[in-house]
Amino acid sequence: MKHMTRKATRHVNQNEGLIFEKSSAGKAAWKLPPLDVPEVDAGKLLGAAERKDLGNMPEVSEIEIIRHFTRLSTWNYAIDLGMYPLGSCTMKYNPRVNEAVARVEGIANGHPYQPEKISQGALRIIKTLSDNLTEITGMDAITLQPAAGAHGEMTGLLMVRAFHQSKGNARKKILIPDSAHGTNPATAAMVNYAVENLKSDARGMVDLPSLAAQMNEDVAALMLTNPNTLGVFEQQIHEIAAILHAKGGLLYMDGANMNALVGKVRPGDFGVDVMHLNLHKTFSTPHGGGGPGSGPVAVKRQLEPFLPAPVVITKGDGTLGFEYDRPHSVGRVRAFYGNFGMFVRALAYIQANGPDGLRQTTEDAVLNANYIRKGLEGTYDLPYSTPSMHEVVFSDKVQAKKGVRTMDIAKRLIDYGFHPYTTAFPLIVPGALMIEPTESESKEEMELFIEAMKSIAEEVEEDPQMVLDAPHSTRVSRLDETAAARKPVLRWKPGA
Amino acid sequence: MKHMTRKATRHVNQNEGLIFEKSSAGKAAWKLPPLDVPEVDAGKLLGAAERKDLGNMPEVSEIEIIRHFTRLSTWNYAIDLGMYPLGSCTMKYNPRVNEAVARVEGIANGHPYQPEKISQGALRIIKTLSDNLTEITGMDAITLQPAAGAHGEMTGLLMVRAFHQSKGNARKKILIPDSAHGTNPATAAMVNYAVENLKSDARGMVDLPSLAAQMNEDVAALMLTNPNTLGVFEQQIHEIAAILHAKGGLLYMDGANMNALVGKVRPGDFGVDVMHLNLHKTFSTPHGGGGPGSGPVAVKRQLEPFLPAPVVITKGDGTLGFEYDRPHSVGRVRAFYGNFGMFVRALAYIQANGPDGLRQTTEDAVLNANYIRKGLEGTYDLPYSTPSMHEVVFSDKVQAKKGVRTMDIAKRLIDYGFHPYTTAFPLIVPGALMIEPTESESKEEMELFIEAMKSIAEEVEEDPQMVLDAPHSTRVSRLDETAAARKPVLRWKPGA
Amino acid sequence: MRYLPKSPADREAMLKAIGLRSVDDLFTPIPAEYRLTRDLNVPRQMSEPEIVDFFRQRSRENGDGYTSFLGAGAYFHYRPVIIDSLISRGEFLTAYTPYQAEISQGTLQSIFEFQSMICELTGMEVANASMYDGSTAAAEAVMMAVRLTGRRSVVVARTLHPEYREVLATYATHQGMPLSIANYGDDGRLSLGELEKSITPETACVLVQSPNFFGIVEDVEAIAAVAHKYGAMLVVSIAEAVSLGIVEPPRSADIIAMEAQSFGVPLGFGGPYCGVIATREKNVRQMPGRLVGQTVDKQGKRGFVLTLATREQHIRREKATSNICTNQALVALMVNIFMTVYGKVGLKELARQNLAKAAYAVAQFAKHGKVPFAGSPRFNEFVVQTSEDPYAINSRLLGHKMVGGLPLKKFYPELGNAALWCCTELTPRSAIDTAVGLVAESERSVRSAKEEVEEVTR
Amino acid sequence: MRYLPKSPADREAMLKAIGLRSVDDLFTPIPAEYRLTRDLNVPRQMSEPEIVDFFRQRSRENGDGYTSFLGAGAYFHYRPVIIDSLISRGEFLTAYTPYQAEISQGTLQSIFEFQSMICELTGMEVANASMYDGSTAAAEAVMMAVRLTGRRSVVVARTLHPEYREVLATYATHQGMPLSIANYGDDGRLSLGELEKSITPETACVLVQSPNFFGIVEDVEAIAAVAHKYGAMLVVSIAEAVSLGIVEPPRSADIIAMEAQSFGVPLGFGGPYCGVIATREKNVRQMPGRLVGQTVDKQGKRGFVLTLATREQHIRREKATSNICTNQALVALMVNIFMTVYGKVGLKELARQNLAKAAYAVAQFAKHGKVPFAGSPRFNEFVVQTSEDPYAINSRLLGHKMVGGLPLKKFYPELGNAALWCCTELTPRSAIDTAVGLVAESERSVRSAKEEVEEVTR
Ligand SMILES: Cc1ncc(COP(=O)(O)O)c(C=O)c1O
Ligand SMILES: Cc1ncc(COP(=O)(O)O)c(C=O)c1O
Repeated sequence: MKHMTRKATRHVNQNEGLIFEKSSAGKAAWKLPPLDVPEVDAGKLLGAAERKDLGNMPEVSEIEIIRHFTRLSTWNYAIDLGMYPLGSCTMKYNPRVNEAVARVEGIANGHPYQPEKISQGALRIIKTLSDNLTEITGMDAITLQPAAGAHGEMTGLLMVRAFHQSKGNARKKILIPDSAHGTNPATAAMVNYAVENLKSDARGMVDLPSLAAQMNEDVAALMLTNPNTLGVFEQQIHEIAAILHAKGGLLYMDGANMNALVGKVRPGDFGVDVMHLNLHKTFSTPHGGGGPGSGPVAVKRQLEPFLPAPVVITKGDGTLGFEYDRPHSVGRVRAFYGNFGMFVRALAYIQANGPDGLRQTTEDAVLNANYIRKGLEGTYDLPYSTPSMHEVVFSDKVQAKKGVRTMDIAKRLIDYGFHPYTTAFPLIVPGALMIEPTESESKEEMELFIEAMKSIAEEVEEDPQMVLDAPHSTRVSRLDETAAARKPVLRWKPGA
Repeated sequence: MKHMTRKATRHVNQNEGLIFEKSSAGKAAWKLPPLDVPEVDAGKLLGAAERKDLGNMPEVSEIEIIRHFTRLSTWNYAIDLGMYPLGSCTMKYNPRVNEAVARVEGIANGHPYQPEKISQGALRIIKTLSDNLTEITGMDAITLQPAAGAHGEMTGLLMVRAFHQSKGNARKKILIPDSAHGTNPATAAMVNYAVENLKSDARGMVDLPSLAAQMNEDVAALMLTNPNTLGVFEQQIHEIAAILHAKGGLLYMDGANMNALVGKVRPGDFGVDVMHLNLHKTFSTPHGGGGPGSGPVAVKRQLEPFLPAPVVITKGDGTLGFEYDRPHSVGRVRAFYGNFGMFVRALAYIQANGPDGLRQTTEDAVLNANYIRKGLEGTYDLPYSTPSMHEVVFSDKVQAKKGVRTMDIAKRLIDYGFHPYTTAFPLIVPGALMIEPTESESKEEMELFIEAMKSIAEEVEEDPQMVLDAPHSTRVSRLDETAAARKPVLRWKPGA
Repeated sequence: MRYLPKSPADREAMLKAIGLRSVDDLFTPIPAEYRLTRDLNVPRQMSEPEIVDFFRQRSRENGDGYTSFLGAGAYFHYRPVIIDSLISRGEFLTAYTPYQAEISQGTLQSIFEFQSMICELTGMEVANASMYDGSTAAAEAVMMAVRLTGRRSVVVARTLHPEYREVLATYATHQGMPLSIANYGDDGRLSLGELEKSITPETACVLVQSPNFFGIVEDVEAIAAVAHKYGAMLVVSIAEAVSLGIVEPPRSADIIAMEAQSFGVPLGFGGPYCGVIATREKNVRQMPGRLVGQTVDKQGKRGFVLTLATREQHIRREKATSNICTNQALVALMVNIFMTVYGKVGLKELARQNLAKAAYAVAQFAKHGKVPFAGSPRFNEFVVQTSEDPYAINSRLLGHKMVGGLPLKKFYPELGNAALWCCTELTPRSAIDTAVGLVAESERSVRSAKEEVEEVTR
Repeated sequence: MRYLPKSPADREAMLKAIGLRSVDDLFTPIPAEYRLTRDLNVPRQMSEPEIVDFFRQRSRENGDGYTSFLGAGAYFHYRPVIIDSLISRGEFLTAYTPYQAEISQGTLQSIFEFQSMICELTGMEVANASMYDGSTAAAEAVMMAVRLTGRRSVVVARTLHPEYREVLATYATHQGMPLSIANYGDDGRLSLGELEKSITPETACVLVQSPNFFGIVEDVEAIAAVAHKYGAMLVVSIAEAVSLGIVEPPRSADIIAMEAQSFGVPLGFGGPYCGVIATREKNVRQMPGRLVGQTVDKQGKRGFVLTLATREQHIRREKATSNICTNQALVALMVNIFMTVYGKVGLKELARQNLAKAAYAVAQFAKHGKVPFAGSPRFNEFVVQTSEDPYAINSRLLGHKMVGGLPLKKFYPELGNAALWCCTELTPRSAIDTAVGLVAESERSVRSAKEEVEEVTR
């Protein structure tokens, strides 16, 4: 490895087995207070339903648990360690004050069914966040019930369907650009819509003629991501909306990329009828290794009657409450009110930023993406030269000639101390390198990234095999995914 | 490196510069609320005393700070990562509930001068811990004021001096065994006592004849660590006390090794007149990279009048309060009342254990030390065959023949995923390996340690140079301490 | 803004490098007429202490300090301190989905352990990495059964959590999945007779919850027998995970849809929680959600990866088993740590305390009021019938800083003044006694009022 | 016991391996007559929730929720959340003193940064890794001056924190270090005349605090001039670290002994806090406490180590500069993070807010009561003279959930009913107004009482 990196090195790291391998009968990390009511005979109370044995559940002590998970954690990369430029994922800084306020007693321990009289704090948080998000999106109403983006998509399409039904024709199809994220078509299918692909033009935007041609009274809506997954803003958004609306269709916006727009432009102002947000992207709630998320859906007035129940309202006496009587509602998409803990964090994020901070955040996010684009142009193939917003998508075309693909470059990037970008998405770019730095990266960190990417490009020329064998610095490397899928081992078994 | 280890491997690790190297004018991680009183002109208020410039203090953002310290932290070894067998340091598990309760609002934010009326919670904690510690040590009274062990030693010797003064002769000397920790002689000097060394016998215990010979009316006290720093219990403790008391001397016990005794035997019962405890050892308060500690001093009735002021008392109305009027007190050794936050943690530890848990803890600590002794006997030289309590001390005699010393073995141990033992202490063992596993190590972890130590012994035979060059797995290796001391660079300077 | 790691000079230099004059040049792709020329109307930038104060204030308005007898799908159990100590480590908290296995083994191994423990506890063979919550897990489990059986209609026990039923209805509407509701009998359990009436050869699955919404353990074996007789699958929803410590898991179920909130997840006013689906190995390829599998790396070292991704939306798009992408990973980690802390013996003892508290409360309530379905086996919830409207009683309880049981009228009008009460290991006996006392008082006053009336009418 | 990672079987196997029959065999070295044959009389083993409840209860008895005007060496400033997020990482929390540099670089580099920032703020050339607290730091600084000058007597300003004076007295007694106290003048600052009277050619150092115990900035330059004229060193104690944001540091001091609690350390009823000593390079070899130095490893890579250890007890034993071993490392890390968060600009703004709050309070109090030493420059503390006993006033304030200023009688009898008040950025104007209102009331009632008396006597 000729090029060594300024960004990272290697250090001693603890091995750790499965927790089951540390278990031994009689070890315990738990202790219960003395029981203040009479002991009971479970056999008597439960009869045949009494459980006698808990199988191979582990028995370990507290320090072993602390060490187990602390050791495991050191095997992870994280935003707290460095740049995490996963395109479309908006891996931004997760402020710690958000974690602190989410753990304040009355907020962490509120029961979803406690009387509204003693739930005004939670209701106020829901109301305030709802108001802020409708202002930010330029929409009229919102539901915070969906648990993630995909869940929001489903909720949004259910409302689209309900809207058309109320007009007498539920319609059959959803148009989805070929650049769209997999959840879009998957969601359309769940709501029992047929998916019709819409091709992109040479600039990576919706091809207007095709849209005009494909649009008709069978089309319920277009699911558009804007900026789209190429990081490109749909400049003819106005015409797109016009074409849809002319035929009674609705414009659904996948808001996964709102980090490019907050404070600079509002979807509600450019013709969007319904959209979802990802609080775990744009609004800094932590990804936590895959979740939890929160996918609020904001709509224009005409769709408000169809919002899931309940919705928070201000009652006659000025207090807040839940309204359940929503005759036109699409119904519940989740028990209770959604991922409330994420609302708390998102609101704290908005408060910490204010209008000026939110705008600056968006500007920095776009600035960072363009800085990287500038730095790597020429080194990596840029399939679409259209201006980038918050992310930039390259392809491995140049490196592929040496047999090195985007995933190989990604793996080598790990040796340089970075988390890889998003690979092989969007599908319209063969061998895509989808890079989203977010606003959270310093100039220094991005220069190290650019340096690393350039260095890898050189390595591809000089020693492609070394790149193909990467990563070289990790405790494990190139795990066998084929074997994993062929004979799945999905759980530990004794003596396995 | 023929022998590779089951315990550890290497993994990619982030580099990180000094915080000053990340500073840039205009970055900020702070924000103050709007000022609710009139702005002021500092020049007017402070005149010449107004400060205009804060020199090279850094300017960075919050995420850079999170990353800076998170990256730095990954360069540390810690109890949470694995066995930390530093002899004499008692690196045991630091329970997380202790950290939680220390942060409960009224406990974390109590002001030392707030009226006693609204300080009953803190006073109750001090009182309860004091009672528990006197019971555990078998002493009559205690002060929690000292900030660490050495501070406790000073406080104890001040009381010894005050006691003798009250008898008309302050005396001149303190006897200290050659096996003692450096703080013992250093403390004696601070209290202006002459230090007289006391030699150990062939079994590593106080040499009774020498003690008898050296003991006289000039000797104020013997500072004894029991078990001593060889991990050996002074079996003739009774005779030792008798010899001292016969000549009016006092027996001071350095309680650093109380982890070998709690719940099994009480110093107060075997003749100790005054002793200190290290809450940051025996009672699980975290070491935090070097502190804070807490060094309570427990005494027999005859020394009680000399305790530092104030002491906590129960007042007529049953509430608790501070008594400042202590005519015979040695005076204050610290502002306020000591490291209160450590009292909270130590009390929580005692509550979590209870009498049975404390006893079991001691038994496990001694069991672990003897398991290691058994495992390494024969491989490493055991200078004293006397039974071990909570720690065992080997020497590098065998390995030294190959030019490999205790520090080299220690460095190699790092490659095996362990923190080294204590090296080159106690002084009576040339090339000492002082190993204290504590009760917090599982059988599995200790077997890995024994395996590692044996493997290193083999490596010393096969390839001593490789051991001399260790560690091989760390981001930096064998830092130049001589250069550091010759031309000290003790602070960052711009352009340095 | 304090989260942004850039100085004005940095921004200048970067714009220059890109070849732009001003930040606005970055936004030219956005049609000018849409660009926002004003500040957003959101609160001004707040300092950290102001933010903390804001939420402390909200907390005070939110039932802080009340003793609650509420359960009904969200349970108040003790959360060992180490859960938050560990999940707060940035390496877990700020990592994304473990797509890059080499630098995600921490998350991957912990999910593998989570899947394994869920299997141990449910008696199933495979479990996924998590679903949004118990309600969506139940709905997805039903759709999974529909795919597996090739049938479309579904029978749902009326003793299933009413909000779970609503969610299923929403999911089912446009899937052309006819739902029929089977009622409960006098014992508060799904009536087998009703079940027989609703089930047909077109039934894909029967969905039942156990312990059910009344806290009663359903006769899963008998229900399974009926379902399987018709070639339908049995989907069992478990809302109170702690019950698994002492209640036999529904081993005869084909799919289990669980809400694991009880395992170390804060009530948090309803979320985030942790759904999970477990089933038999043969059904795994129709399972929604992420799965972690064990494998080896190029040196043969054991490691873990996301697997069977061909079920998922990012590969199969409209043909995927579900659209779920982001799940509840960090919450699943809380659950994982909780299960590890209590383990084989602790979970049983914890469940036993819950059982004992509820049994004690039932005995006390029974002395003064009616406790329907008394004969049926139950875990830590039970129904109490009062003569007075439970809302009235509850508002009196509020005065004692207590939250009474959930009035059932809204979901089960036929039950009149019944309310659903819950006791966990955290419910002090004294609180139970106080609550029982207030209910007893209410009964007495109603009775004497009645007597007066009788007096008069006599 | 839940912290112990052993099963009965483990213990059995280990004893067997060692060749022992029972655990008691391990304790045979202890003479039988001393071995404890009973349980210790300490509380029974408690569960985690019980422990948490115990301390929550203590918290409620400990002034939780009171607004306090207390300072006097312990200051209530806002602690940015990230301090605890970062110091709670096990890698910092559960590491020992960084003796093994290869696996302690995190601690070592952070201490190096701490030393550097303390130098930047104090204007000194070197700073150590921490001392126990401000009081012991002052005492050790004085002993350091004694070693450096070879003289033994010490002049202490009476405006030094009284408890610091007590601690110094304790340390000095047996060192044969005569202490003389120099009184303050009408301006509340050390009187130069008094100083001239006490200082002699045998004086090793003058010890003064600035801002002093009354919150007043001392004329350090003038004091330094006098001290240096006699060849004595000037040791300056700084108890309120935040003052360094806007008050010129005592650059003419030879040694600075600081209490850094104000920088992100909880009040914690008096500890743990963070003392630190800073001085000129030429004095470093007489400096107590640990020092971290920069160096290179065998590949020439920058790294950090503990250095100049020949000053310390573990090498020099009775000849060491101090007996200090364990210091306040983790607290120094809090301080380090706090200094990094506020940095060059934030510290100044923070200090400015403190200055403004105190100035406002002084102005308000001055309208109704006497504010002695009014003409002297002060930071965030000030003295208020009342006609009524301040203890009486304070007990009235307690009724409003407020803690009034510290009555000074105890330490300065000549000041009668004076009390020391403190305002920081966290003191709301409303609280100041309420407190001033109550003091004003007290003044009015005393006055009218006096008038009545005069009435009568007329
Ligand atoms: C463009 C886009 N749409 C939708 C989603 C799905 O959102 P979620 O993962 O929150 O369900 C994602 C998530 O990666 C995305 O990038
Ligand atoms: C035997 C012994 N005595 C005294 C001390 C000093 O205690 P402290 O570091 O708390 O001052 C130590 C600490 O290592 C020790 O091991």
